[in-house]
Amino acid sequence: MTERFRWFTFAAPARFHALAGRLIPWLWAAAAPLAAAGLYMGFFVAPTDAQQGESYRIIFIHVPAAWMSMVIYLAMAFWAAVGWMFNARMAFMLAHALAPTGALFTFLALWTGALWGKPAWGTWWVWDARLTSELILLFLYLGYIALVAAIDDVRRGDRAGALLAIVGAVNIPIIYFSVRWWNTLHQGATITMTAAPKMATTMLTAMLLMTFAFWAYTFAVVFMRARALVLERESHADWVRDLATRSRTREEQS
Amino acid sequence: MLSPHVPPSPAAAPHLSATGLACRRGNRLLFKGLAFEVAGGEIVWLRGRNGRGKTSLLRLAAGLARPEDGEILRDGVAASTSAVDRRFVFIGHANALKDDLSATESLQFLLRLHGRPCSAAAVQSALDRMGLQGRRTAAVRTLSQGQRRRVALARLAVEDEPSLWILDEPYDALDADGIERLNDLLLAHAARGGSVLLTSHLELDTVRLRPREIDLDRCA
Amino acid sequence: MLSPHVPPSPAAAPHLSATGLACRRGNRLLFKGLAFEVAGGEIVWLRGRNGRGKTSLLRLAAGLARPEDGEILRDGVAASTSAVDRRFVFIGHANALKDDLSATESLQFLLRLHGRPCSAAAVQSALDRMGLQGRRTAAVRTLSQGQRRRVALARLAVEDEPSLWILDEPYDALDADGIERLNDLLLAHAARGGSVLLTSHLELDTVRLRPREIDLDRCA
Amino acid sequence: MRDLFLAVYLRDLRLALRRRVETLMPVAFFVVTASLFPLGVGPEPQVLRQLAPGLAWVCALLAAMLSVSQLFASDFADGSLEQMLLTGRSAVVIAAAKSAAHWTLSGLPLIAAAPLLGLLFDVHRDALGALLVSLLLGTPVLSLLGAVGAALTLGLRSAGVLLLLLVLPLTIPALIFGTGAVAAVDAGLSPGGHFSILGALLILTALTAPVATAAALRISLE
Amino acid sequence: MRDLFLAVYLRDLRLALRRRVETLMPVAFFVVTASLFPLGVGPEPQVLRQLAPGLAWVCALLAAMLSVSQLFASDFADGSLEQMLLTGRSAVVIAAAKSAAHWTLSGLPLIAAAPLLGLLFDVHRDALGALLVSLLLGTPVLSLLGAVGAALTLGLRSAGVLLLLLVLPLTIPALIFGTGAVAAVDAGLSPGGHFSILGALLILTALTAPVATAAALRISLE
Ligand code: HEM
Ligand SMILES: Nc1ncnc2c1ncn2[C@@H]1O[C@H](COP(=O)(O)OP(=O)(O)OP(=O)(O)O)[C@@H](O)[C@H]1O
Ligand SMILES: Nc1ncnc2c1ncn2[C@@H]1O[C@H](COP(=O)(O)OP(=O)(O)OP(=O)(O)O)[C@@H](O)[C@H]1O
Ligand SMILES: [Mg+2]
Ligand SMILES: [Mg+2]
Repeated sequence: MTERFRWFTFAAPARFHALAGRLIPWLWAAAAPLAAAGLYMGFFVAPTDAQQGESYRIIFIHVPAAWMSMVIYLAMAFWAAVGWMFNARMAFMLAHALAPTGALFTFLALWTGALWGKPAWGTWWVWDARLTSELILLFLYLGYIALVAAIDDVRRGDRAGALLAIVGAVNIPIIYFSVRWWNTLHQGATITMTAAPKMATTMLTAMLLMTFAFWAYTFAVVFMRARALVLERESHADWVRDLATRSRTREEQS
Repeated sequence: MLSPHVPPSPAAAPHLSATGLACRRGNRLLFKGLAFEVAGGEIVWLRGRNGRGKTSLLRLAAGLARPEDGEILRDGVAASTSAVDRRFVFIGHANALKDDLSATESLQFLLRLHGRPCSAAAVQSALDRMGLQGRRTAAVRTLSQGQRRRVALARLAVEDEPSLWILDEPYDALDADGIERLNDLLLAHAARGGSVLLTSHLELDTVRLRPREIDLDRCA
Repeated sequence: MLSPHVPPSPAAAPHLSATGLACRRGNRLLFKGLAFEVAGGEIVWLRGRNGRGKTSLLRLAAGLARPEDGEILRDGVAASTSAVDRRFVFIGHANALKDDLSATESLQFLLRLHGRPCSAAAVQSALDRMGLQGRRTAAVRTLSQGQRRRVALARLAVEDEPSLWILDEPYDALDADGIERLNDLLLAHAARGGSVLLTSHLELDTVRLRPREIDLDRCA
Repeated sequence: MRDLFLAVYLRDLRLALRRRVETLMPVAFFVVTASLFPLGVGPEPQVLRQLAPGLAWVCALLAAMLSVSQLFASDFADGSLEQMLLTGRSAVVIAAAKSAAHWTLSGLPLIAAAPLLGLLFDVHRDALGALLVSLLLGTPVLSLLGAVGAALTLGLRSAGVLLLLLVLPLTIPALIFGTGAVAAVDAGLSPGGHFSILGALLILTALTAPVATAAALRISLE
Repeated sequence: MRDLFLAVYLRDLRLALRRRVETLMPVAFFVVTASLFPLGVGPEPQVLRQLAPGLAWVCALLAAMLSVSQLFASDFADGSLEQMLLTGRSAVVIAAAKSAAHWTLSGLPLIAAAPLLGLLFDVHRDALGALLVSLLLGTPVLSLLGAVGAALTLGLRSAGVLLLLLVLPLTIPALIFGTGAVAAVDAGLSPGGHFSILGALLILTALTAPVATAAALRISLE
């Protein structure tokens, strides 16, 4: 317990900072071509849909974004719980760094969904269960960000935010299963683990490419944000000061 | 850094003991490396200029805040542990009275909350000991500053165990008679082996109370 | 009934004069037939036990409440008349500071409200005179009790007219240094012909201030 | 345990009763909102009847959110809350007692006033019954969740909005199933499914919310 | 005079801005209520479009009443109000400044958020325009009247309900003419008559309400 505690509390920020710094360029390098390939396949290669025509192509952004919005929330709640249990500062910082990206993807899913809704259902918005619960997810992200921002004291902010993130995690299964629990306008799952995919392989490939692109982007951005947080919060620690002097001497040399 | 004249350690664990204690409020480190003990039978007077960190220290001792560093033990257990068995009393700057309740009702609630005897007779005698005979049924909103403080302090009159009392500026707003009554309570408590940690900008009655002083301005 | 040693009446009207004053709070008559005067250059210490009616009397003097009977004149005009020309200062038990504003902003607002000089320099020097150099930009919510009281009292440091000051327990929460600073302000005010009516349970520095006492316990 | 719960619960009720008229607040709010509506929307009975259950639920939600923001405020300001957390006994019990008191003072009167709505808007007997049951199951959820939000935002500068932002989204399921039950009755179906989901929601929040509230209170006081 | 007004007005704005998020409160309230409605009432666009103007006005009323009850409360609690009345200068100016600040912080953002309603409920262009003008003329009346009520009920134990009971009846004309203007536009008529009545109401209250507020404050502090 004490060993783990020490690792989380003291060693993690410095090591994380170094490790993430090395990974970030690779992640960007993966995200950009994956997104390009996915968009190309989605918009130029995949066949036109028999019922919906071209408008369905928004699916290649909508669905991966919707997936990411949920996965990121789960990750955030996980790190919040870890931070709470082990009083680990690094875990809190990760949770904190995840929130804006999660909010971004939630917004993206809502926005693309609304854009799609106009041709598909004839309206931008309906109060159906999945749409509502996805909207709640956006509120939860915003609430988390606002709550942490409203608290001046870092320690209190971390713990309060963590509590909210953990409590809000109940929403995720609701989003996921909403189409099954209520019969609504929104489409049910087309890709499941058990049944064979009902869509064309090119469509599936495009969607998977976009999903991987989003994953890489998320890792890159979250790592960058977390590194900034680490430096900000650990500014009094020795290793940060070392880092600062080293980068200063490097600047002077060049 | 400096532990002001620690008394000869008594048989039991001291009521309060701090080692290497550091406290941060906002981004200011108020003190660090503070070590002291409060043993049974002692009255300890925590001193320091305005904004020195006395209130902050008392909140650490009560377990309402966590130290930045070091540890503070109450009856041998970390002060912030929520499941405390041994009793102690904390009376902060705020009186914890309800404007709309009467003095009796307010006090009764506080006693019930803390699991102390709270029969009408006990409450009445406690209020009497703080000199509030005439105002027992008055709503707290109609009490003067000093009368409110007396109601809050009347809690001490029902205590009968040798426990730790943590009092933040208890003499605040009290007149000479009120101070005398409070001193009586403190002395009786010390006599039964209880200990008191208090702050006060008013000079204490050093002859009667013989307090040990911890001066934050001088240590840490 | 009894007017405690009235001073030789000065040339101008006294800053405060009461005759046959009675005050009721709820259904209790706190005092009646009270008569006293506060003349320029005087420091008057209003005494009385807890709940005697000191705060109530100060509110009558400030015009925040109306007497049950008798009259109280401030600079020759009934105290409760709202259109008062002559300035006076009332600082009650509450500090009238805003938690969310900084010390400087809070003080600046109070000064502007009362039409006193409120330039940044004036505010800064006032805060400095109460020893708040380091905490000028801190939010009031992060100040300690004593620091808040100091901010409230810093208003007195910009006053430069021989007016009446009405202060309810101004020494509350102040440490020795704060008390000293307040005393300096009071003495400077008395020297310029201003007058002070204050309450305090703390023994005043009678040697320096030479206050005249009005003891509510003994009169009325 | 039980005496601690009762001590806190009864004190809150007593405090509320001291302010006699104030206890009428939720009902007043309810009645006022409900009677302003016909003024704003126009008096067609058909539209109004359709509106009534939704209106009742929205009023319940708003009344709960607005009053819950003050749930811990005065205890925080005057130091009582500090004393409550210092008992060394379970803060969860105290959190539960405060939520229960809040429901008794804001949810219960609202349920009592709901039949009035039936009169004003000419709601059918059965639909009114379903509305009452749904409120009975749903309003405690609002009080329980509201308490978590109130504890989290205690003493913050922007407590009001934050509370809305944090808690309202979580209460939307109660709203959906509550009005869903009435709609089911209106459509001639059984509201049983909706009720059991509401009941499950209630049990879930009753078990978890007080724990979260207690944790949040500790964080906020630090 | 002017500097006193500005001192009080600007301080209130600054205090509100310190609580950054809090300034979004009226808008949040508005948006939340407006978006809860479809959940409770059902999503038929026809019904919703008809509801929208009434909903906007009821929200404006409720938001004003709920926030105005706190207009003097914190100044009262911390002694600032005492100091304000002790300036020896006109308490009427102070009352006017507090009302103006309240409107800036609750009325104005609500007007800014009203077009959102147009989006959510698909309201026609012209009707939306009429709604905005009616809110612009009407909401200051709410703030001015609310201040009188808040001052009268200051420090009373049942301030909340009393305020609702005292002030709401007085604001009903504003509500009727405000929604009337939108209805007129919907019916293809000119809303001019309604606007001039709203304007007259505004002038009348602007001249009298601050005086009443100042008097009420003096009484409440005694
Ligand atoms: C603002 C409106 C919308 C929101 C908030 C929304 C939300 C979501 C979410 C959260 C998912 C992921 C759920 C899962 O993986 O099971 C999803 C998937 C999906 N959405 Fe939407 N959606 C919206 C509008 C639409 C529209 C208009 C359509 C098409 C008519 C649509 C079609 C789909 C499809 C086909 C999936 C993939 C389902 C799967 O494969 O599992 N969505 N949407
Ligand atoms: N609103 C009220 N209704 C009824 N009685 C009141 C009210 N306010 C104060 N009192 C009573 O009036 C008396 C005088 O109160 P006041 O605050 O003036 O006393 P004080 O001399 O300032 O006391 P202290 O030294 O404790 O500050 C007290 O006994 C108090 O209980
Ligand atoms: N929430 C906070 N954020 C930042 N600083 C704070 C906070 N609370 C208190 N402080 C600062 O911490 C210091 C200690 O405050 P504390 O209340 O412990 O002082 P104190 O010794 O009790 O003073 P006093 O004699 O005036 O009561 C003060 O300088 C105060 O400004
Ligand atoms: Mg202190
Ligand atoms: Mg007094």
